[in-house]
Amino acid sequence: MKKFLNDPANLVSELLEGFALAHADKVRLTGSRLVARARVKPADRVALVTLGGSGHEPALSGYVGEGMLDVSVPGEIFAAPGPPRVLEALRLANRPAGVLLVVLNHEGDVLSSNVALELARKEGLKVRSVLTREDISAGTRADPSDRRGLVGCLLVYKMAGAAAEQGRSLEECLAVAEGVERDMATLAVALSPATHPATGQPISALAEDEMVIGMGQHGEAGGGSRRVLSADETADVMVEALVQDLDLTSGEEALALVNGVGATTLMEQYIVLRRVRRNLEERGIKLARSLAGSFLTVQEMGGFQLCLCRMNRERLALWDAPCHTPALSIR
Amino acid sequence: MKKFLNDPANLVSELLEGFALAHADKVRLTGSRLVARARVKPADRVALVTLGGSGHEPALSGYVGEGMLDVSVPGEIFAAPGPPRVLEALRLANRPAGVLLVVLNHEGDVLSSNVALELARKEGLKVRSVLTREDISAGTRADPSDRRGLVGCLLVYKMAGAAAEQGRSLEECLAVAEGVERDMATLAVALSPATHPATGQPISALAEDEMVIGMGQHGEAGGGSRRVLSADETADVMVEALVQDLDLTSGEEALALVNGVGATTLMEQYIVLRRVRRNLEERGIKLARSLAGSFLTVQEMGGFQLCLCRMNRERLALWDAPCHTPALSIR
Amino acid sequence: MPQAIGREEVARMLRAAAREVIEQRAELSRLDSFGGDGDHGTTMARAMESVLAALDAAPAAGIKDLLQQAGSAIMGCDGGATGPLFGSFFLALAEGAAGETLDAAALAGACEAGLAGVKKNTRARLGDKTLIDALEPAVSALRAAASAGLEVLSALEHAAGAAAEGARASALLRARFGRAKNLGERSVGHEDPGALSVALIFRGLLLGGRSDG
Amino acid sequence: MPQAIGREEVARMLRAAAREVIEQRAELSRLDSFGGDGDHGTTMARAMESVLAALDAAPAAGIKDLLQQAGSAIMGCDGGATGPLFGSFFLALAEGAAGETLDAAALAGACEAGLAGVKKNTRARLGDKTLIDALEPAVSALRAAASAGLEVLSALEHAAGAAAEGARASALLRARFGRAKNLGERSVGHEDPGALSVALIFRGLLLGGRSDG
Ligand SMILES: Nc1ncnc2c1ncn2[C@@H]1O[C@H](COP(=O)(O)OP(=O)(O)O)[C@@H](O)[C@H]1O
Ligand SMILES: Nc1ncnc2c1ncn2[C@@H]1O[C@H](COP(=O)(O)OP(=O)(O)O)[C@@H](O)[C@H]1O
Ligand SMILES: [Mg+2]
Ligand SMILES: [Mg+2]
Ligand SMILES: [Mg+2]
Ligand SMILES: [Mg+2]
Repeated sequence: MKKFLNDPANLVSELLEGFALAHADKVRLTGSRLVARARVKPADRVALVTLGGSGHEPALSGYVGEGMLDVSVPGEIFAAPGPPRVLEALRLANRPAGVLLVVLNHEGDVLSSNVALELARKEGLKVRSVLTREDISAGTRADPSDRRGLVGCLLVYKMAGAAAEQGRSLEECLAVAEGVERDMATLAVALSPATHPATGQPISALAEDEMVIGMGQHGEAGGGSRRVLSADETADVMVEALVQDLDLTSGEEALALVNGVGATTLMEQYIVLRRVRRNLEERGIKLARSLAGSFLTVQEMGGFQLCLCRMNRERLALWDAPCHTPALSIR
Repeated sequence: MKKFLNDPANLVSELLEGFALAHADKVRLTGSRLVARARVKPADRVALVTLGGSGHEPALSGYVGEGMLDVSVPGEIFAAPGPPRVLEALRLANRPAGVLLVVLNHEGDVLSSNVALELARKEGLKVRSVLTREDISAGTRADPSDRRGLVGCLLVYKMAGAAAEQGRSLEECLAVAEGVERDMATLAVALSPATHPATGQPISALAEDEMVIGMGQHGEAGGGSRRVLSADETADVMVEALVQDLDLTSGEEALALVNGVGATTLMEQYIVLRRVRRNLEERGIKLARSLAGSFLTVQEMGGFQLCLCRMNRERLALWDAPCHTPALSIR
Repeated sequence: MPQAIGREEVARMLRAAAREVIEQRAELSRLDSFGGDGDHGTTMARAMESVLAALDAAPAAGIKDLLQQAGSAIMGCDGGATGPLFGSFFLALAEGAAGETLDAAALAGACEAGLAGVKKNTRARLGDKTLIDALEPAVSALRAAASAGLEVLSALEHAAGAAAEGARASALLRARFGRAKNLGERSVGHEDPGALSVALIFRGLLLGGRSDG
Repeated sequence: MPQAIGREEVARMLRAAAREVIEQRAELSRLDSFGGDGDHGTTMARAMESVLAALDAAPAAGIKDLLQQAGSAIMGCDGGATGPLFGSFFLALAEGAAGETLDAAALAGACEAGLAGVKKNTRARLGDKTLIDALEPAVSALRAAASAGLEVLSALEHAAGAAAEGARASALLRARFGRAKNLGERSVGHEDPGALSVALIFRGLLLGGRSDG
């Protein structure tokens, strides 16, 4: 492994120190390594909290800030934080308007959140939660619990975050989050593996002429491996699967998010995005909003996630509402 | 080479199509593949123009937008645009307040700019230019023409761009740019090579236990290769060299920019940035502003550039002025 | 052979279990890299280091306290899927461990409570290629040995053997929980890392119980 | 052997030069990967494709026009360091090429103008390991052969030989311009890709002049 690291035991605290430094105008570290907004949102607005393993920078803490999250609980590398820190975050965010916890569907995150939510409710905190599980690699008819949470969480942070900022109630924010969650789908493709920064060992292996559509969040396998396709062919295969899953039809509007997971260049992401639009337009689907960038990474893995979300007037307005976070700014 | 590409002949036009799509609110393509602001700046403000090869996304076009550049001229992959397109950009940007052309010191960019500037002046355009050459890998006493232009261009775009936005004259904007250029220094370190996306061939080679401090913008070699160091050791070596070059002394203020060049994760960049601050603080130098991110990449190369810039009150104000571009937002 | 174990033995057993796991961290991560994210060893080692630290920090009054400390320590670290599962195992074990000492029947009862604690947190059952595939056989073997009248460490030996066998056999299973489930059929062929952790813990408990301090 | 070349010959020569370069694009990029950014072949091929396209698009009136078209085409493409240098070579060559035909002396004069055009754009001189190290010997050889009274294609043969020799010898030099200069001593050992391009162009001009169309 060739990475710029020191003692692996300090990885997460060191990266958080640099993160807080680089974004001191937007975030601060507090308590047991919680990431909170530099300026607290008024207590009459719903707060958004999320949790997840580290090693996916800028996610998830990169979305703490005006218009999106209030607190994030970064775990160790690829490992969900334990329930006590999640509970601490819920307490920190607690307010009359209530707290919405956004959980990505991975065993560790779900287990920790369930324990923490139970304790929080016993303490009388006003908390609701939403589970993002938009990965379609297990197939359209798969048990929903088999659908992993991938980069789509970003859309939930953004649109539910905008609703919260506008003063909507906890139930309303939850409804926005659940609606977005239901109407989005993601598929990941990998070309080359990641190395775990603490063990130095590669996670999964990929031959020189092989790619995997359906790769998980951490380089763990999934989907089937196949001969490498061109950018356009890859985009076409993925759009087809996502459009099927969402049952997007002519006349509808969608948002497309191309998320580079590490070593895949922005150049490639732009090339893919361009094809996504062309493909959607041929189907009569309007690409109303689009993003390309490395929003949720898996170390230096090569590949990307493509997320599509059905949009409507309300969602477009929530998407266009301003946000200013370390990893996403809209104004 | 494992990349998501189609016909290499269309690489640049395809990536620009996706780029313009992803950032339609900020930029538009015009003329012979020029990138211009979506909303033109008033003609009584100086315009900033830059040029450079593609393959370094988000640079350079990622800095076109409010508060930074007005027009960029993206060349082919790693190849400067020819003089005619540079001239076209100067004409497009031309205005009573004048145009400042920012050129990174690479042979191709300099040659094209010189030809284009001569023609522009013959046409009576009001144009000045500044050359960024802040790479210190050739040594402190090196011929300035041996100092390459690396990620420091970003600081010139930002601070001269803010001066332009405030309505300062062409001579004043030029003075800001030249001052920043004189007071900044960059050093690059590489861990693993890039592949040229059109040829599919690696550029330079690096053994598993080897790193190069002094690597150039394109993966072309430079500096000496050495045993891989830890993040902290690497940061210390680089800060020492940069502080020497700039003659930064106790009591001064600096901006630090950690620029990941491709496969180096944000996690690593944050870890490095943290050490940069500690090192500077031990020297009594205040880290007034800091950034980490992949601002100017070299395909999937592993490594980063560290840029330090001497700051003062005027520069801090220019730095903090708002900007909204595809790759940098400050408000 | 003692008929029951006390506070001292349990402390020694916990430390030995932690050491077993920490020693095998590389192998545990390696197994996790086939279908998971390659970090089970890192995570378990972190959890077990925090158990050792907790035991060092505060001398516990009794067995219940000791197990509680261990459970809280695991629960409190960033443990991915592992932390809440192993944490709840030890916390429920603590709940089930009344009294100054534990004989075979009491230990079996406590472990049954521990298993139930885990099952409250996951829908995974026997055959799903998770840590359950080592834990449940171990607990059953413990109960059977206790019913047969074996003393506590002999009973634990049966449990450790069953756990090891369960871990080994998990290689034949197809994952239905955890990250490896997305692999489907291709998850067959490697031991489940979580099941191996259970086997290592039981092995450590046994070794710790047998050692003289 | 003709004493002079006309419009038809020059057009054929330019096309042949373009083909020579395009054929060797992989080798040119490979040489550029030692000290540069590995793209000289890609860039030269792009430049030469645009020369071919320009020649196809608009039938030129005379030799000057032809060379002007070639120079503008190279200048107009995104050519990195190469474009402005080779572009200015052909543009200055055009300026220096008066009349309906070129004999050896006229071609030598035009090439001297071309070399001067390049030198206006760079401070690199003989020995700096750039395209000058093939171009200047070629132009000198052309002038010497013309002075000795050789006819135009024989003179060009001398020029092509000198260019090839210059490119070969550039391997021994230490780069002082272009991206490779940052390599210092380590730039010694490989031919300069730009110098090889010059050699290929002269070789192509000769082959094109000799062929029957
Ligand atoms: N839902 C679950 N139920 C039971 N055991 C599980 C579950 N999810 C994961 N495990 C166990 O945890 C192990 C993986 O742990 P670990 O790698 O530490 O967590 P993570 O998957 O968060 O990286 C698996 O081998 C399996 O035994
Ligand atoms: N300043 C210069 N003067 C003369 N020749 C140069 C100069 N810079 C580069 N060259 C020539 O150009 C060649 C490299 O061209 P190319 O790879 O196409 O450009 P770039 O360096 O922009 O990638 C070098 O081998 C050298 O011959
Ligand atoms: Mg994990
Ligand atoms: Mg180049
Ligand atoms: Mg794991
Ligand atoms: Mg080159």
